[in-house]
Amino acid sequence: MQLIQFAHGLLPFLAKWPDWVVYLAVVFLFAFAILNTLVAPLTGISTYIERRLAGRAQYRWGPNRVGIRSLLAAMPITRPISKLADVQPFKFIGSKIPGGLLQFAADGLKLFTKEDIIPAQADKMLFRLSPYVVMAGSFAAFAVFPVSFWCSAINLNIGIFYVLGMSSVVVPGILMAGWGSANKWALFGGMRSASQIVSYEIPVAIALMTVVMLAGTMNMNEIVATQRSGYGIEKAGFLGWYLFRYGGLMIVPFVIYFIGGCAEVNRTPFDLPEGESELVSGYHTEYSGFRWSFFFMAEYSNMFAVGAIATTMFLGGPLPPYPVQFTESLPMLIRFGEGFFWFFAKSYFFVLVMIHMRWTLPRYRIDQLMQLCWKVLMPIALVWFVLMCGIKMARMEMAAPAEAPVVAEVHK
Amino acid sequence: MPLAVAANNMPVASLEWFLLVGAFLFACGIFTILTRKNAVSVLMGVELVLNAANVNLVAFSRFVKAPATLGPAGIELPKGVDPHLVYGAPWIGGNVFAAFVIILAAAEAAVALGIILGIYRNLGDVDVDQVTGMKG
Amino acid sequence: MMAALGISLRDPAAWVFLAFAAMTVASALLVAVSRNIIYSAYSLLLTFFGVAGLYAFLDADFLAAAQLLVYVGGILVLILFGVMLTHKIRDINLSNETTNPIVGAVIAGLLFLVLAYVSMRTDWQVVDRGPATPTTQEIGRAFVGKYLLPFEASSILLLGALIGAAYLSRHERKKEA
Amino acid sequence: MAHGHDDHGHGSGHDAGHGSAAPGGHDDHGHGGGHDDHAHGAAAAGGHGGGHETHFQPAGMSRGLAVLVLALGVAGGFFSLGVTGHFDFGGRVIDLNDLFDTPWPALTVLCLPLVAAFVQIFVGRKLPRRGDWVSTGAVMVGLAISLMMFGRMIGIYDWQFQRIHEIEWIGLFTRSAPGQPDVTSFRIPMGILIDNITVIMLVVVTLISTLVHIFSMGYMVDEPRYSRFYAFLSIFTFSMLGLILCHNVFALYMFWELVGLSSYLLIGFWFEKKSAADAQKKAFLANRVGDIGMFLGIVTFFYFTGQITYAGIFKGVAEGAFSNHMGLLTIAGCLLFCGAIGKSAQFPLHVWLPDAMEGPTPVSALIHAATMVAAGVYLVTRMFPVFTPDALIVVAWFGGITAIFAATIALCANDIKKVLAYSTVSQLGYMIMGLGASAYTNGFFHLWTHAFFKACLFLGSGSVIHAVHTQDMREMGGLWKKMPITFGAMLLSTFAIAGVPGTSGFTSKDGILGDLLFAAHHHAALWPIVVFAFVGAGLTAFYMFRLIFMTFTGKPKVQEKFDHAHESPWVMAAPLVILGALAILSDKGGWFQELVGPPPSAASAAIRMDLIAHGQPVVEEAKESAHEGGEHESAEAHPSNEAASAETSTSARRHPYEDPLEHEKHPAHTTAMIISIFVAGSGIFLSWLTYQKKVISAPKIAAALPGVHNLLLNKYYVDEFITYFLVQPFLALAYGCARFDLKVIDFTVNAWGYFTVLCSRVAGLFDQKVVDGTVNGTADVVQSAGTALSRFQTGRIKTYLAWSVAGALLLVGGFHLVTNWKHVFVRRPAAVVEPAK
Repeated sequence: MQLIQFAHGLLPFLAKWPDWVVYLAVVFLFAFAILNTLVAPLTGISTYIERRLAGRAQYRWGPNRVGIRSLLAAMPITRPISKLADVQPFKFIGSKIPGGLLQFAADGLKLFTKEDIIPAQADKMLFRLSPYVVMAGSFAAFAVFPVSFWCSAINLNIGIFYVLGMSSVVVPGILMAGWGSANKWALFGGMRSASQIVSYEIPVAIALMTVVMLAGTMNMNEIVATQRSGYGIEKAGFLGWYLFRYGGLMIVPFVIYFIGGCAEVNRTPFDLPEGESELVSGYHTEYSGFRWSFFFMAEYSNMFAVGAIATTMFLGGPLPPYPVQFTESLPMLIRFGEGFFWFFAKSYFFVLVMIHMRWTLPRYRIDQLMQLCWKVLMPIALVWFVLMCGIKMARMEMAAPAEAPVVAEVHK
Repeated sequence: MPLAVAANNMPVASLEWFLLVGAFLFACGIFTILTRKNAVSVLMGVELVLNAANVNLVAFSRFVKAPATLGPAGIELPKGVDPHLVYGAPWIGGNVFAAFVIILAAAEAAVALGIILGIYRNLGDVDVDQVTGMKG
Repeated sequence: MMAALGISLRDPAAWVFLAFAAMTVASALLVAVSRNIIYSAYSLLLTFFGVAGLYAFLDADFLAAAQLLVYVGGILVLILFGVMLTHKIRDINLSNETTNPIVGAVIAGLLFLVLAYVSMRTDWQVVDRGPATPTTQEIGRAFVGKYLLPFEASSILLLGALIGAAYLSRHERKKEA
Repeated sequence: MAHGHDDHGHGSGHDAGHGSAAPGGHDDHGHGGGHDDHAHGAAAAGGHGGGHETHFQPAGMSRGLAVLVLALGVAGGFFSLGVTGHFDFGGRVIDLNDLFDTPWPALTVLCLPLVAAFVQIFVGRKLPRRGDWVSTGAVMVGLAISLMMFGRMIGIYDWQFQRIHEIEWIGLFTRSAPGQPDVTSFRIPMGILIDNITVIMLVVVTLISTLVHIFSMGYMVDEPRYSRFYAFLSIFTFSMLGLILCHNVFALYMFWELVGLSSYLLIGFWFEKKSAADAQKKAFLANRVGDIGMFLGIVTFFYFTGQITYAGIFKGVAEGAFSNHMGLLTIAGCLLFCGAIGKSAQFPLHVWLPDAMEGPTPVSALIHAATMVAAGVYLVTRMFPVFTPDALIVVAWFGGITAIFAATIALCANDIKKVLAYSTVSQLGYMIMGLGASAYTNGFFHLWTHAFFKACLFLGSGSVIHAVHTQDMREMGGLWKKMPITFGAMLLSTFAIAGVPGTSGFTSKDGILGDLLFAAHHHAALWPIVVFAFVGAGLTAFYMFRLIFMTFTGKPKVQEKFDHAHESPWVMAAPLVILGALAILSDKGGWFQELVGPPPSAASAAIRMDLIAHGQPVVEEAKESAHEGGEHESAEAHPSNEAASAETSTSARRHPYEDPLEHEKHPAHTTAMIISIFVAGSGIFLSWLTYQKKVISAPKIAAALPGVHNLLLNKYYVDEFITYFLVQPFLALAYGCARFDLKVIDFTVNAWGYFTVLCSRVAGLFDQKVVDGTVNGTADVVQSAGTALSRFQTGRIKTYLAWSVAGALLLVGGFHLVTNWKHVFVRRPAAVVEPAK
């Protein structure tokens, strides 16, 4: 189930191309065509969840009107169907369908129709270019997520490295927005955001490299495959996930990654770049309408990406928590759906956690933020990296008898 | 003008194309360094030069025959172990050196930014033409 | 004709390559001549992307990703910081003055000509190395094998550069009277 | 070894000194002059026990005797362990041949006293009991090991027994050639040699040292520098042990000087006394005089043989290193003997030994009776093979003169320690005389027996001095009632030294006299020596019994001193008992003559006196044995030689020495025995008449022969002779040299200095005008050039870059143009352009 193979079949001349060209083609050609259809609902669902939970946290209703029924009622043809919800057998079901589920679609509609404002002093080109760069950077990472068993848009052998590289493209975009807006709040927000992202990339990368080091590969599908077994069990269920491997030692890199990930996507309690008490709204202060929605989509897709990376690297990705042989005999399509379900369930679990964090924790101060990164997370991550290196080497030593030279292990 | 002919498994373009792009990047970088007054622009020129060098390194790594020497001198591998699998393929040298250049560029950019900020603090400007403290 | 050029224009990939090369060349030129320093910087972003594409065409996948990660995510951000920290917010349209453009152009042009001449005139011993293989593993082996010492030395250099940069850019404590 | 208050009952009516840690003032002899009696309390308590009426206490002494018996049992146990040869330690059998097959036991014996000395010097005063147990324990461990070695020696019973453990200490000028073993031109080995002589000396040194250490616990208890005293004792013990353990003359010389140093320290232990300080200087200088000769001898041997080990020197001499210079060999032997003259207090250099009695009495016992002075005898014994007949005659004459000379002086001495000192000199003369007359075994045997009875006599005199606080025999008398143990032990030792049959001294001295008589039959030059020896034997008996009678019998001459006298505490009495017993017993068993044969060297056989000239088989045998010895050495140099070690580890091996001349010597020995018994008996009898019965009046004889008496009282004016004929001329020479230095040399130096100043003025002018001008000119040129060139350094980085790029362009383009100018400037024909393939 690789899109690349699909593309090869579709366009035979692709076989002559270097793989990378095809990858890039996939990324840049199908980004808006395919990923928008996939990622936009994802981000939409994330916004819905956020708003509902925010409502509950603040003891008020969240969006509760624009649901399927409203959609049906809005159109004359389907209005009779909407009336069915008042009829007895359907009334019960209709009441269970949450209202407000389509609020994000309505919001999108609204944002598309709003006026596109560009400040007179702004650098027009940068101001316009910025949302695309930011969104491209955050969406490009989706190309390598293993959404199900051996199923990712491209099966890239440097998968997680590619994700890190792509996420760093966001930073110039944000700076672009900050500078181009010709607004000091925007500039401050952009620079804060950039410095924050650049700083937190380091502990995050080290934590992820710990997993890469243990798995011996950067290919996300292969990383998932290494989590099928663990503790000497062939198919170990949740015990094979890196979070639970090595007697729970990997919880520390996981926590570091998750904290750093939250900071990288500027979520509370690390949302200083857009702290409204200080900077109005950060780097997208001057943005409105359609361009603003791009930033918003980028933020929510980044949230999901953080959850997806955590899922892939630490929680076995699409692997179910029970041993896979329970469902091995099922048809292929169902198994595919099973993996799909678990991947998104885990990823959305992290999204939920991040939303809860936002409405629970107060905001950091900027110096506290930097201190947390440089003085707490990074040393711990480094030490843990070395610790896990030592553990892996010790295990390799135990696994490999002494007569075999260690150098021979390298090419295994 | 003898050009290397692309074989079956060659990249889509021959070595000369990459070298030409690298030469152009190099020339642009030199031009930037020579003409710009702003220190940050000079820094950009330096990055262009480094990228030009990297392009050449990687291109040579891909195209040009690698020397046969393998591994650090004086270290003998056990019999039956392919040295390529231990020390890396011989043709990887260009890539490795490009990686080193990237590492050095990162270090250089950090230090350069520190110097630029220092100049800005002291002179209130970043005009490199005014920084003539080493004039004889 | 196509073969003599070293590129087959019937191959669609060649056009992609040419697009990348053109992007690289054009954005590098823009870096050199742009009147606005911010545009120069963002042209540099495009140049980095283009070079990453060239790496991809040279089967250097790891380097392409590293190019993105380090140059775009690190060095370019540093350059942008450098621009933004050394200019006032009010001069939004930053001028990027040049001095002696004629001399510079002559020298750079001569340089390009000489380099191009050497590139074209040299009889490169090109070898056919077969289908492309992933480079990451090989680079890793080379780093911890043949090039272990330079690798460690560059680590130390990086650390020293970090500390030095932090020391250089900190605010000097004012002497108390 | 604790000794408590109950050794002596708590004194009645004792004064405030009781319990006080501060010792009283000291008189010249280091004894508590301000106190009526001596301190005997436990050192830890620091109190002054005893009282005016304190006498020998049976209860305390019985406990002491019990400890004594126990110690003897332990010592005997060690000895019999050695004899047995193995040691079952809980099922693990320890082979005691390792005592000799590895160097570690001997090195332990050697180094423990050194460690103890360092401990004593640095932390001694802070230790309980001021650390005397450290030194004593160290030397006691050494004694235990030595006793085991001794037992093992008896068990092996091989007169050619020898072990050498050596390392290469210095190796210089090593040349390497490919494929060839390295050649080292200059090697100095360092190692230890263990043979029967060494083991016997080890026992002597450690035993006497142990007993002196124990004795000093009582004798020196009041001494404020108590721990320093023990440190010095330990240093001395170390030096002496090193001297007897080393296997080369180089180390021998080093330890020889160390012995000299430690004797210097010990003689001048009470350096506040001018006499003691003078005595220590005198001892040191007299020894140096001898050591210079010894050093020259060593250098001579090294020059001719290229070896420093004993075995190497012997081998070299036997192989004819001196074959063209036999006279030189004699001179070298005499030079070597100079060391013995100094150290063993032979005639011209004996002057230091009587003066050295200024040191504490235990020191006298240790150094001047048993060990240090024996070093000279040991040297002659060890180097015996290299002495030519002529050299041996010289040795014998020196010994003989010393023996009779010192004995006559001892007749008139009234100081108890001086008597013993001259007696020592005399007995050393006997030993040297014996060695010189080729009574090799018996000369060395006399060292062994003399060590015990003379140590006993010295310690006994110490005990007496301790009791009566005087050294003048004229103030003593009748002390045997007060000091029965001291008296008994000293009487036994006096019998021994006088040569009363049944004692050890009789055996050894008779052996010397018999060999001497035998040798004199074959060598007329020895006849005067024989006369000296027999007369000296009579004199010895006379003056020793004079000492006994004046000190212990008769009526007390000074009642006050007699009243204060008392028996010494058992830490002092026990060594006396042991040594007294050994004075009788140390010759028993006949093992000595069977284990200390003539030296196993061809040199000795080839050059021994004509007394064996008619015994050709002996020469052959000795040659063979020398060869064997050489092989032995090489086998020991390589421990991996299993055959050799397997052979030597068999304890059943017995190779006693049988003197091939025994039958020929027998008549001489019989004659000598008869004469010596007669002479000794008459000496004792005359002494008894003179000092006990007072039938003969000594003062009248002295008055009748005033010249002789004065001569003897003034010790033949040797000191004065040395002062006037050696010291004063040397001083005059020194003054002359000083004047020469001041007038001539200083003048020359100053003149040279003025000349140098003049030259440097000229040179300075040259420097300022010419050199500085050149330098400044160079600098000016450089400066102007720099000024010109600095215009290129604008400080603008761009300029530099532009120049460097232009330079690179010039380099690349120019190089290309130069190499390819034809292709560049000359138009190529169109055919050259290749179409693409």
